[in-house]
Amino acid sequence: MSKKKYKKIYSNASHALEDILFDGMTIMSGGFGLCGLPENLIVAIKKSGVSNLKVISNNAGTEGHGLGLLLETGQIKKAISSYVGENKLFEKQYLSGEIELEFNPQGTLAERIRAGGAGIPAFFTATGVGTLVSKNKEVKTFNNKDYIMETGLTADLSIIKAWKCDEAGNLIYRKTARNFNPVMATAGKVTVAEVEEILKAGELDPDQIHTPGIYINRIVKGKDYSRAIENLTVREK
Amino acid sequence: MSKKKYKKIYSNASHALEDILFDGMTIMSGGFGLCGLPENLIVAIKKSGVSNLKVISNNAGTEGHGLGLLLETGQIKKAISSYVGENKLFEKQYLSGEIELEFNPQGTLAERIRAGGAGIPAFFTATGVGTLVSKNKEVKTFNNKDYIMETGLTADLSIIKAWKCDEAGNLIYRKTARNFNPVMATAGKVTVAEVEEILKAGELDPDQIHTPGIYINRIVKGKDYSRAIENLTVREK
Amino acid sequence: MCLRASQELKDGDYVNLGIGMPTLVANYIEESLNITLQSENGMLGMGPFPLEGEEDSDLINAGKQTITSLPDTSYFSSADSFAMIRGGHIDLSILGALEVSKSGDLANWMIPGKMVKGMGGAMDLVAGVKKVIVLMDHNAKDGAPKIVESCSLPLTGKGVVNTIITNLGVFEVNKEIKILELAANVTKEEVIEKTGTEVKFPN
Amino acid sequence: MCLRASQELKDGDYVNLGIGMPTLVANYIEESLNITLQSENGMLGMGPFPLEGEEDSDLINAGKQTITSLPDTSYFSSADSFAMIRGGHIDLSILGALEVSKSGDLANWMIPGKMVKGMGGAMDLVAGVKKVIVLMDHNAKDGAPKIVESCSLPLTGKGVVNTIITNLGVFEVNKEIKILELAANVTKEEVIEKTGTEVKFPN
Repeated sequence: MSKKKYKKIYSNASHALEDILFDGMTIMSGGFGLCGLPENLIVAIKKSGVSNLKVISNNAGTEGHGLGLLLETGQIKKAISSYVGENKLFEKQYLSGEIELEFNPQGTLAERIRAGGAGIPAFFTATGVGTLVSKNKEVKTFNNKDYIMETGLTADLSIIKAWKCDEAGNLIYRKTARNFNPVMATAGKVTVAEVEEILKAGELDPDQIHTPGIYINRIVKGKDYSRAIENLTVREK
Repeated sequence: MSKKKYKKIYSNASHALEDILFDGMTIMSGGFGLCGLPENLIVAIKKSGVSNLKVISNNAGTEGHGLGLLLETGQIKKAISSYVGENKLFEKQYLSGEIELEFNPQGTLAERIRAGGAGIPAFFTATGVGTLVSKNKEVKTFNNKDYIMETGLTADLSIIKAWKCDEAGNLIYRKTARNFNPVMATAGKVTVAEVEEILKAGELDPDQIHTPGIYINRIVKGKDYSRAIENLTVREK
Repeated sequence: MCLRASQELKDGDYVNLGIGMPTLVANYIEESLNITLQSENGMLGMGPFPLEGEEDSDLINAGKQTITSLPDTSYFSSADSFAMIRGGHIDLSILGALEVSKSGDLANWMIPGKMVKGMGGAMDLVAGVKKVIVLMDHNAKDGAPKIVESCSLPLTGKGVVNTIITNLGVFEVNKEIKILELAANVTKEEVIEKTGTEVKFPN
Repeated sequence: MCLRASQELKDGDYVNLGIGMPTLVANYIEESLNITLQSENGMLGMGPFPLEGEEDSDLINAGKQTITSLPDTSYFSSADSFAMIRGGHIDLSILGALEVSKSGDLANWMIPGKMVKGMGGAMDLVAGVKKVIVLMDHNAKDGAPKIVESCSLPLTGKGVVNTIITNLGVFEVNKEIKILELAANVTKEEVIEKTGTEVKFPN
């Protein structure tokens, strides 16, 4: 077989995004709380000044961290999230009408993204039946139980964070920093991954790839990771 | 935390199945062709004499291998599969009306099983639109494209084959022997896994588990694996 | 209350504990039982909080607290985690509540007029987990009953609660509220008085 | 024909090759191109057939043939594999056919009256992959045209074929059949005669 030349690696986050961003675009951002966030890519989006963003992300970061950075600059117009309780700025912008908000149950959000990436336009779930979430949604009964129809989600761009990758874009995540990153990788028209380490093809075990390289268009090695912890909790010795 | 006692390991395949099997039950069996088949569990089902089985499996084995063993004894009443071209006995039993057959496109079959395990009663797919597969199925249009509704599949029992496991039932598969095994593991009311090696808890990397132990009720160490190859194909040096 | 809640856990159970008081139930689990804790951000086999200095920013629970792993831990994506929850593979979930109705409706995510933080994974948990236990004070701070005829707050799930454990006792929820146990020094009359719907007592 | 089909592959493409003649296209891929082959039983980065004695019963392709891995290979489940296919992530699929209609309908899985073997992954591939190329003889063994006005056999997919490559030429399918290239020593008249529907020629 051929000696492959891989062309996915970019020198820095701004470079990896420069011809992708446009005002009004939809961006999915991986991470749960401050864990597994594409920090460098978020900073590059902030620097780019792109605006009117629709952002799909489980949380909205905290002040000074994660998507909180894009709230400070007013770049986000709408957010689809499951929980934004950590961010006071979000509260302020929401109450003043600067930002729109669509809450999805966390599992429904994850599954909508998985469906979007897997070519499934809609599916049924019991989550949210009989609650505000079911408003204006089709209800269908299977085996005497009600379910609501939820639709797949895709984005113009997915930004994700992994631990290691190889040149072909095969990714491995670390511990609970995996969270939404693997599904979002599948649901972006373009997916850009930032990683802590880039390896040569052949250095990862093919049985152990979390995200196959087909989903990854561009790769950048991240730097200056904050290792921020939202809720440091320890036990006595 | 407590010193856990694990209770999932059984001494042999027949023992692992003995109080689970009943006539007329639905069984999912992992494997693709002869690759990644739960060989020991299939033999144990054959020995048990349980009958009128509804079997969900991508293929129907070959003569003398895999589900072919249960065809010889007439234990299978209905099969849900995507391809059974390798088995002449299946053809004979099908043409004589001894066995019912429901064909599913391979990806639809995989997704129906994934949905069954994930609590999703139905989903929409473009696969099979305008073909025999769409017969009697609800059609819905999303973004000007037609999709058909497919339902989730579950089973009374899933039998699967993995490479290694630990005492807690965490599983790792090897190469393309993974195939349908991980999704079927999630869709059985009871799931029994046979493996080539059983390790202690802590011997597998928690980032690298393919099937978390929650899905595995019983484990048995398999023996005498045939390593059968259906289509040996080699290249010149 | 946490001790009493821990007694609902059976050997071999897979359990999801909600944020707040339910998290503390882990401290009361009997040593001899094999209980596996799930955290919906993508972990099965959740260990205790780390010792100081041993925290890892890549290892947190659903409450964003630092935690540790165990020998049988596995990590997975949010989609796989909620497939596990939605698919009915978790035996038990213990959650807090603002209100529970006699028909098992649960309200615990939103108070209209106050800032909406979001439901997180609560709706998925109550819809998917085999048995849902609510662990809460019997009454709100102003004394208002939290076990009610029908919920006034927006619901998290409809007909989803199986058991309620409060400072006054343990209650079965099955179209009606039936008391299973009275807490020490609590009388039937006190329970009746402090509950917003009829309470049935065993014969 | 396989050589011509291989020229449809672009640098960076992810490709699924069907069982039979399409599998052979792999032998003609230009060395300088980075092409990644997918096998729908759960593998990306499929290598060549093994040397004798190096076969591994755990490593097969969708045709159940023994194969090898490459440095950038990854393995995944059937559900993940078809999520990849159904989600439109594969750039190109090359498949055989019994019939193709001018509107791109494809029949390649079933002949009524003969034993039904099953559609395998073909329906998923044609419904999900970005570009579908049919590689086939222009006519059946009895001389009957395989490019037709409308298919008489049960369909694999409706309006799914983009390009047809046969021994007579290369055809674009877009509500009508348009010839893009004639094979060496083939005349327009021969194509017209051997095709079951109108063939458009470029001006």
